[in-house]
Amino acid sequence: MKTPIQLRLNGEDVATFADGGANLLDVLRYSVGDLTVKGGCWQGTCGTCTVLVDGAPRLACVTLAESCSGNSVETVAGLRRGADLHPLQTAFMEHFAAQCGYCTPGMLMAAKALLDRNPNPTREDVVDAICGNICRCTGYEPIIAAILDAARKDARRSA
Amino acid sequence: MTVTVKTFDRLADAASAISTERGAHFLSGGTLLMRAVNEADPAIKTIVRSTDPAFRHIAVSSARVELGAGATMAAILAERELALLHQVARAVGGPAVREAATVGGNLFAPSPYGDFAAALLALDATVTLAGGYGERELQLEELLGRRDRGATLVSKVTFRRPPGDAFRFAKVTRVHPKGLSVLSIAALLPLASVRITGARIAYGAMGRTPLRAKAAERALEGRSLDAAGIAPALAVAADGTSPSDDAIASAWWRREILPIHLRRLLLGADQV
Amino acid sequence: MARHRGRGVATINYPIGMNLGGDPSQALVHSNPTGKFTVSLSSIDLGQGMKSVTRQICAETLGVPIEDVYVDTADSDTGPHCMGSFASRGTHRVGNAVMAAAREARGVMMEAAAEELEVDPGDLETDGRGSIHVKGAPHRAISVRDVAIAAQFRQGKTISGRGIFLVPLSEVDPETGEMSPATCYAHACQIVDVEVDDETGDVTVLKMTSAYELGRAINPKLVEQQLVGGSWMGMSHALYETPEPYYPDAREGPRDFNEYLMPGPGDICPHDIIVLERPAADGPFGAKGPGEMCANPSLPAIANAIFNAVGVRIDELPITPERVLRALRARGRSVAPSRAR
Amino acid sequence: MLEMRKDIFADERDDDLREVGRPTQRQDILGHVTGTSAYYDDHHFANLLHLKVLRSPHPHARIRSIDDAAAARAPGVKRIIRGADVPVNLNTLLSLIQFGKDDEPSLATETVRYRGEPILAVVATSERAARQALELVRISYDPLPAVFDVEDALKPGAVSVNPVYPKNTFDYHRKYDHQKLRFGDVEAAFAKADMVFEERYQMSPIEHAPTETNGSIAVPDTNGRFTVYTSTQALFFSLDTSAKINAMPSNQLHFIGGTVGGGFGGKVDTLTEPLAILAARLTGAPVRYRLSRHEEMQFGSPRGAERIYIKDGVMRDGRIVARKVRAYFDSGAYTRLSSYAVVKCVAHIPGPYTIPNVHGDVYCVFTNRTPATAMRGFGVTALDFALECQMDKDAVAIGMDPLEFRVLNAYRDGDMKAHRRVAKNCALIECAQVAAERAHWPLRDEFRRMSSRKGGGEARAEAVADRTLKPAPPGAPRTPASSSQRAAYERPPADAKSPASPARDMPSPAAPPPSGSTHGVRRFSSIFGTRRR
Repeated sequence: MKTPIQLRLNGEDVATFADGGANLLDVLRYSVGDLTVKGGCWQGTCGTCTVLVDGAPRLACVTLAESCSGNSVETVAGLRRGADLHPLQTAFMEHFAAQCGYCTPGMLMAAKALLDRNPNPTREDVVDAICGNICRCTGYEPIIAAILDAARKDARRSA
Repeated sequence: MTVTVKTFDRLADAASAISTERGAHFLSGGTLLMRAVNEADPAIKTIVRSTDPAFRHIAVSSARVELGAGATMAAILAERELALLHQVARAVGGPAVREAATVGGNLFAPSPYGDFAAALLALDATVTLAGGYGERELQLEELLGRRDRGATLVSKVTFRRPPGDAFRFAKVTRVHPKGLSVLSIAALLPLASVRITGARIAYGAMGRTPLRAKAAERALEGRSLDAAGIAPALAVAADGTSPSDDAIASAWWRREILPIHLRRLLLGADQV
Repeated sequence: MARHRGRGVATINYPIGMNLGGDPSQALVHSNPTGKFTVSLSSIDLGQGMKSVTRQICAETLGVPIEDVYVDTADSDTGPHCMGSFASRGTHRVGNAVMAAAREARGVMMEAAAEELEVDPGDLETDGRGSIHVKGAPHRAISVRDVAIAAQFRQGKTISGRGIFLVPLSEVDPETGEMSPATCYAHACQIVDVEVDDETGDVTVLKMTSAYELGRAINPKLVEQQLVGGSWMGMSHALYETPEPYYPDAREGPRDFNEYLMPGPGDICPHDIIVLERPAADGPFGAKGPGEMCANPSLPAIANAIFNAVGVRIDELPITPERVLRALRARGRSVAPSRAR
Repeated sequence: MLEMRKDIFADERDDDLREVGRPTQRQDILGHVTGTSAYYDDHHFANLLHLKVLRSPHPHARIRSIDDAAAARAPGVKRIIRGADVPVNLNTLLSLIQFGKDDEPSLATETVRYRGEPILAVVATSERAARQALELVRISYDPLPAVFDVEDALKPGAVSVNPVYPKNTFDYHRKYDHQKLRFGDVEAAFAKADMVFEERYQMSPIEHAPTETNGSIAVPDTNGRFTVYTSTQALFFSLDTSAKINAMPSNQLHFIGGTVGGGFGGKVDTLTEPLAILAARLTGAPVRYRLSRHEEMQFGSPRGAERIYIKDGVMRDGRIVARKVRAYFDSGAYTRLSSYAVVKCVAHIPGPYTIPNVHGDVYCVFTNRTPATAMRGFGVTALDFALECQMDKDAVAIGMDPLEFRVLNAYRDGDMKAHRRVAKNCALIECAQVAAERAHWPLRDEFRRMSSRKGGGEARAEAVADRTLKPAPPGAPRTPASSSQRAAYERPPADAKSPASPARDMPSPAAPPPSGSTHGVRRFSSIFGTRRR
């Protein structure tokens, strides 16, 4: 039995069918085809699949896909502002905050969840925002620096 | 071969479903159940969920706190009146887990998970069980003792709001700021002038379920919160605990450092 | 309670590449008809920056801007053989292969340019901005683009090159262990400051100060990525990680990232890094490789810092707080309270 | 955060470069920050099948029978693969370069040798269907005794883990159960050393834990070829291994990878490709085989644990005159790459120091645990841990500053190394000097003036050898020559309430030596107590 699922994905309506009990990660990747969402554990322990559901960070791999039917879902595919990169993306580039790049989409979404709610975070806020996201390459410091820098620059732009 | 998902408007109907259907499991936050579903756990045939708004409702008055079992850690953190629980809620996972993890789910999370349940145990919480034939109440401690026995659906948790700063909580982890518990300690320390009366202390990760430190509670009765006053409690801090060896810590280390962290919690950071 | 600070040091070296089967890697470089170059490799970018480092080496060797080079990795139909991305061999082995291929391609490019300019190839040089000119006469120039068009459509030349890097085979003597394990070595010294809680055994790493010698930092930012991430991993190995927490007793193995312990973003510390470059005779532009060695000094430096702080030696990894506490207990007492003022 | 010290060794470098040395942005960064970098699983195929393996619950057991009939009939199951289906069901990774004997099956047939060893594979229409089918397989085992400790495995009568190496050790040169290193005469030097210390070190196994687990997708291509999308760290290594196991010509395989979600050594072993290809051949459909996180953590190969014994002979003036190392690599049940780790370890003894007498015996030992493999720092990380802890103990025991002790013994250009090659291009001393300066670790002038480029070679070798043979005068004073680094536990603890900058707070290591107190200092072996004189 397949279950119909409708999402507002990065501002566009999408509809698909999923197996009963399917998680949001598999539905986004393998049914909808948004491959920007990566999976690291399917256990809810690494944060790689972090997406925003109605603006809140969620681990897609342990989110029942049909529980999101009718909700807004944001992935890194929707992060750009038109043709421009999101300030977080620019900051991750400038700070060399990605190596293998596999945790990067989830990190960016965790960071976006923070900045959307708290445009002027402290270092402690940033550390908390990404503490559920495993990075095995960078040692976290460049990621923290990038997020703080993105917040600063965004604040300056909107000031 | 796939899992069936059943969604109910009323929590009571969901409770009926999980008590009557074999292989039916209630989906709360999903952090544990969805993982088992992903792993194709053969015990899970049906996922039962409910959209009942009461299930997520939070009500705070000057005297009582009522938490719908479906209230998430994030919802608790968003509730200013629940400041006493903010440290506890923040100790559960990272932000994405907090958006999913619920009060009710935490009551059933196997050790070393379940720090929120330890806090509720110290707060002497009562749980309300949903059932097809109406609700009934139960002390949290009793629920924890039998939580592995069959289909139980908690609809809400209530406790009396403790006075002032009588509630304290500490979670010890290896990884910061988020990590599984080495142990957690929650303490309700009501003071009559300078003497403790009716202390409740609960531990997470010091046994199969969160448990009370009854010997330490007794030893604190009528004592003051200073080094000499708490010494007898520290001496019996580990009484009644049965921690495990796991990937995070050994039982030995948990027992050894428990009194030290209890002392630090009781005396406060500036007195240790 | 007492928290004690301590400082430890370690100095290490690290061999670049493997000592097996000559440890070869190959590269192909070719230009398209408008003077943009592709490097074809079967080497892997695991995050270490293989694509970026070889791109810089290729651009430098060809004498063209970095934008005019693209590195394509890991297609066995198009990329020639490479042993793989391990043993700190990428920059050195693959870099050398790319350099050799780029040199050959550059030779053809200069010949084609010479034919167009009607001069001797030896009289030409690249300006690194996409142009080739007669030495000392910048106005007698031709763009790489025009050279490529001429080579393809008029002269019938392929601006391309093949490169391989192979170290001389070295047998290991069964009796003495005599061998040539590596042709060059990277070096490091790390000083670590820690704080140890003598009641719980908890260790906090406060600060790292390190010097690394890498032959040549082809890209200092990529080097920094390796060094920062690598010392995080070293700290992690020292204090946290194992899939067998009760080794050699095989039980309670972690199954997920909650149970497998690694330092979180709240456990990291400031790290002062200094990079030295003593070029290796056989490295591409002298480069060695920072990938593996950067994790190694942290393990002993942290262990030594713990000894310096509380006077116990933990010779078993990971140095869990439990092991520290057991060692403190075994010593008979905690740090003398009289000293813990 | 990162400073380039271009002034040091400037005379050896040509810095007139345009692209090399610049902090150019990564070529792949835009893909990474937009989530569009294509990892192996970012390729999609209609009718993709999924492969899961059944793993042994026992660390060592004989397989009595396998009943997979119910699994074969389970919904969604397309094929069950057993050991007999694997064309060449015995391999060793380094066989491609003629190092070692084939010793590991893709799917165990008669005996399982570690908990988690694959026994059969189910290929099904979904991962879920494959997992559910695995639950229906019935295997009966005769559990066998198992061995988990490297030294236990070498005792007479120990359980034999791997029938290809019945004595639980890899064969070196067809004649030894270990690799030797012999340089000078350690025993003579120990006899003449002022102090001798022997210590034991134990490295833990370590999981690579890349955020992307091992995996691959094998796709039947046109014209009888197979395209394989893979997370491998070594494309041709994996291609050739897969071709061998599948008894296929290598040009029937087209491997595509190159963008990998972290490896650290854990994606060399070609854990998934051979079976994915076999499954694609047997079903005619694209097949994905990826490790779950739990599998990656426990059954993907880890960095192997190592046990290392080091015995040092040291003179009171700070020179190390002899070093003897005995090390055991825990290879787990099969060889994979540990045989080479031993060679790399032997080459690394005695560390970056010039020591005239060096002796090494390093063993690759089989035990009933998940086979180990390469990881960042392979063969060296554990030895560096042991060596550098030992260096610290040596220095403390003879009362010398630990960093000065290292600089004194550091190898210099021209020195003869234990593996009989002349050291060149050394830079250990300069690293020590620069780090010390930055961290305000006081080195005395003579140590600040030392250089990797001065004083090495013949003169040093002769000086070292000469003094090695000259015994210390009896009753020589035990007063430390210098002890500029005072142990922190001799000092009041830092104020826990004000976490000030550690650099500022660090007590001056130049403080006078602790007066007479040697509390906490290990003066002799914890194992054999072999302190002499």
